[in-house]
Amino acid sequence: MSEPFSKSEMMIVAAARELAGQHVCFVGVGLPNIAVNLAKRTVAPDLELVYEAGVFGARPARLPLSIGDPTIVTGATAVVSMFELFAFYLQRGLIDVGFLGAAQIDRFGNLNSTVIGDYAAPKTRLPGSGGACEIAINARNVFVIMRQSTRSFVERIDFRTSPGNLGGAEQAEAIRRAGGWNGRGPSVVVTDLGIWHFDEAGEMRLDFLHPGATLDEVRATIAWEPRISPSLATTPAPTAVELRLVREELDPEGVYTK
Amino acid sequence: MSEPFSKSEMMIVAAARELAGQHVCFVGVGLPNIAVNLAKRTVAPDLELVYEAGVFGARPARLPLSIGDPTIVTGATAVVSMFELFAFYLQRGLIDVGFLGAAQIDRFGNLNSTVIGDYAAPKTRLPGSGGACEIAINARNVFVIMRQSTRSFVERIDFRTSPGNLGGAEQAEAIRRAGGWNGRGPSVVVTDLGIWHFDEAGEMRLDFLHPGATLDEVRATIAWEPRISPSLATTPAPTAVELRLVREELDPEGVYTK
Amino acid sequence: MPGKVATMRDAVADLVRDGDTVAIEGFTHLIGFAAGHEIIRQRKRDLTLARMTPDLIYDQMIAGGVARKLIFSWLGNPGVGGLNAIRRRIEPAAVGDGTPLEIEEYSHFGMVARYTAGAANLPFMPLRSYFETDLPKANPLIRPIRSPYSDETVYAVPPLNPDVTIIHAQRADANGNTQIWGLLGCQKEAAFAADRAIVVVEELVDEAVIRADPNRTVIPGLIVDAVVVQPYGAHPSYVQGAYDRDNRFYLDWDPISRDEEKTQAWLREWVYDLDGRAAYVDKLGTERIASLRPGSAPSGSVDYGDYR
Amino acid sequence: MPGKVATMRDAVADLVRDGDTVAIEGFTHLIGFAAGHEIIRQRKRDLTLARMTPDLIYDQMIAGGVARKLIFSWLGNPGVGGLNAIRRRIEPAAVGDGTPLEIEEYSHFGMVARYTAGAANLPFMPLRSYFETDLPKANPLIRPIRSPYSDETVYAVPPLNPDVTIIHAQRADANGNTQIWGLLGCQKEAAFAADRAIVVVEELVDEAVIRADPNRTVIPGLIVDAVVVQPYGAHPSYVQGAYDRDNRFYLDWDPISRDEEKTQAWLREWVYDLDGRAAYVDKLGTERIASLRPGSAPSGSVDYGDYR
Repeated sequence: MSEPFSKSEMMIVAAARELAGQHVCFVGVGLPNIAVNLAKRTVAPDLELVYEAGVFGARPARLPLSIGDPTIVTGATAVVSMFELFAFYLQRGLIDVGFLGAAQIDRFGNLNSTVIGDYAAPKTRLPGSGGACEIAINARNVFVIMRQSTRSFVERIDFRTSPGNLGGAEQAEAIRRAGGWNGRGPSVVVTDLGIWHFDEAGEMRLDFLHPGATLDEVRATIAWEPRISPSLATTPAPTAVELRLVREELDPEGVYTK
Repeated sequence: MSEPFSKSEMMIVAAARELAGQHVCFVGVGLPNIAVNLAKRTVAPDLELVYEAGVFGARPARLPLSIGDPTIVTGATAVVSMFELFAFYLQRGLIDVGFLGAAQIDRFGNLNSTVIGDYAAPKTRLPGSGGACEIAINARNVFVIMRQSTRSFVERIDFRTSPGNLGGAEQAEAIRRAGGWNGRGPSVVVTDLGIWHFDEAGEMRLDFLHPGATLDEVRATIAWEPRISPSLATTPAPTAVELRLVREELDPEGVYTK
Repeated sequence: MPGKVATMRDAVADLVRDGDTVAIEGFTHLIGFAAGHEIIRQRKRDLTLARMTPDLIYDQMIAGGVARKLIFSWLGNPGVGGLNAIRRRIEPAAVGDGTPLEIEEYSHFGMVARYTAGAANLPFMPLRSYFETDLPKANPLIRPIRSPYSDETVYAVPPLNPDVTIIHAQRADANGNTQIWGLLGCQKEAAFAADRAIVVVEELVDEAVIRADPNRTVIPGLIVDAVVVQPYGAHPSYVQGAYDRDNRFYLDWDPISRDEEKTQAWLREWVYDLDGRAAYVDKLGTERIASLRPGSAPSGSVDYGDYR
Repeated sequence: MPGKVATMRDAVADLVRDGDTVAIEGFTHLIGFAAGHEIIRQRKRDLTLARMTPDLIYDQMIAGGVARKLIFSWLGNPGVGGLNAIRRRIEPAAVGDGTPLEIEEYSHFGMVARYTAGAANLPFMPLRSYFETDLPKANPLIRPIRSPYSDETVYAVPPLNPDVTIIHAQRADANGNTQIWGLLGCQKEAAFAADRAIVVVEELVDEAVIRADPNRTVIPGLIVDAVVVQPYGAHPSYVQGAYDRDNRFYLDWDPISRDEEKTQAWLREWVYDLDGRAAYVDKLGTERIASLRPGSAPSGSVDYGDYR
């Protein structure tokens, strides 16, 4: 029998477990940051943390408040210019996993973090790409963390900031290969309800349902008819060790996990 | 009445005086290095020394043995990668004067430091460009220091490593402007016999004859019929102060000045 | 004081001109708030503001009415939310009859590449980005370019050469030779790309301090027009080794900036009604400043060797 | 020893393969003589040697018969004269019936730009060089490229991605995180451009030394395959802060290298007949080594701050 846990905690733990076997990870703030640090303490002890601000081998002594927190610098292995980080690390193909979030995602894992509505006259102006478009193109694998809702899991995104599997796996693979992209595209979408991987057609497929979540909830928070794995399983609940690490070490004030 | 001095000393002193009013100078080893350091102690106290190896604001405590001597690093203002030195300093247009030597020069100040003979089957293989071709293109002014001889002051150079005034001033100016070069081309050639500037046609013109040198010597050591200034003057001999600085401070062992 | 040392008031008055393209760079670290506030205070107008992450400082400057255009790659209050004053100048529902802010948008690497091309005096910089995204449609300055060595096509961005770049740093000498440690962002590239550069520092040091560690120098005095000494000039952002990010301020800004009146009231209280950074620091109070002080983590020393 | 620490013999045996493109970089500073000698000793063959300034080490390696091709930008014995063993493989009068060395020639910035393109995974790098020179005729890989923003044409060079890059440095930890001070040349670019990298260091240090000053790190262990600890491994070139250039050697090499027999005799005495760098240093003698030691010039320490 397991302890109670929040949806955020489940997302963090699920994302951390997906990092098993990975070596170099481009970290974002918030949930991805906690997930990566949890993975380093559990399934991926050799994980190297890279921050787009120009840090390789970070050892944050506290939960970073932004992607440029001074705690990611002190005690890091290397601090470099952003030209170098983007050119020699990301574009050179040294990053195994990049984390992305977005305001909108479609069934092929294409992401929008630029605008809701028309670009020239937006309903909502979002932050824009930052490094997202180049992470989507040049990180070997992309992990997406997003909460499900029909506003964000949409049939058609309003702006393609970060390419995923484009119109489908076959096309995406051909374009990625011909264009010399380092990235193989999105490999997982971790949501508050479950874990999605991508099938042969390049579409999201629900492989795990988080404990307590239902397929009805999944269908009600997604704008297309989702593919469900025939061998759908329940995500193993966070272990006591995982929860303790998150609650006591990684986010003791519960900024991201409440 | 002045002290006796060597031809090398006269070349150094003449080159140093030409640096009056200049600010940022790309230094080579040997005579240019001594000339630049002499200028800094006499006519151009604010001169900043840049070495292609990646040093800005060098303060060598001894005569550097090569363009990468450790003495140019210790106590410098900035030490940077060679990408940065060539891209952000030279190509950006921050270098006022670059010094060049060569195995061959023609009347328009075009230089060859690559091969004597045919490129594919050379009689003599020379060092090649190094940074010379980009200095000739992107330093605001180019100072040439060379000893005169009919082997080196030639009608036609065997290989154009560093562009000077090309086929003449008008053509060179048009090409330099259209191509966005920072450099205005060669401004002076200091030899063991005199000081040459460039006339309106872009050709070398002898403006000063060093003390003791004769026009016959000048003509005998140059492969074309040279232009001589109608107001040809004698180069003022090195002063006692200049000679003392060279002999006691800059090249006390007489490596370059004997 | 010898060299290029100037007051913030004089540096901004002399070197920032109406209509200029201004880059205040510093990625989360060393953000030039003191300089930005002085630009607001001097009521500069029609600026084109360039910055990878506009952050609170450009939200405040744009609220202060100094800008007509923004060039950027990520528009947010990091870790908190949106930049509300800027959004009010972009989203038609909020702009209404007001003048919308012109925008020119890249990705992070695109902005870095633009400054790099500017610093290197190149007509363009190639990069492997933008493939199959809508960004080249949104910004026609992002253009495909074919390799001369294969059929391969990548993208290019044009150089960005600000009229003036302003950076904040830990220390400089009076000639503007500037050293930074911690995150370096794209400050070097933005400074070399600019026609004029202002360096604002926590501490003015003797030239000998700089010359003792020349590999630490990020900006040579050669390209610096003014050195302004302004302790805590990067608050509420941070300076590695000197003070921490004042996160409370980033959180507080969100509700303030959602309301135009509150935003203008804040500008009056913290910018217009103060005569400079020293007054701002006084008003902030010694307790709050002291709370941002980190512990010590020395780099250690290396030996360059004395060669004579 | 944990991590990637290896002997020079094993590192070269495992990571340098016949037919490879090998870059030993280090511009006048930190030239990898110990590694070059081990490549001669192991009789590697058909290498393509890349280096801005081939210097004495490539003169020796080419005399040792390891190379079929040379990629470079300046071919000389700095401050002394020519590289005579290499010239004997280039000038037809000297090559005679022997096999000429294939050459591929750039300028300094061209070589730096090639490594930079290789490190950044770009299909080409533009630069404002080569205009109106004979270099693009001599090397057809130097090609014009038109800007997508104007009629302007500049030149491009292709990426250079060595199979293995070898660099010498002051210090690294066992994982290959490497710090250098003094001249940086193009080592970082050459290392990132390579498939494999060997770092040779004067001193192996604890990871904590590296992490105390992360801005000083030039090469991350991520791209390093082997760390070889080899004090005086850059002799007769120099290591900033540790030893001076042994100029006598550079002068002595000129008459030796003018004569093929003397050159081979030198290789026998100083390379083939020794089993490694320790024996070379012994043979050099403590007095000569001691004479190269500089005085002290400490960098001073900066504070990164402890943020928790």
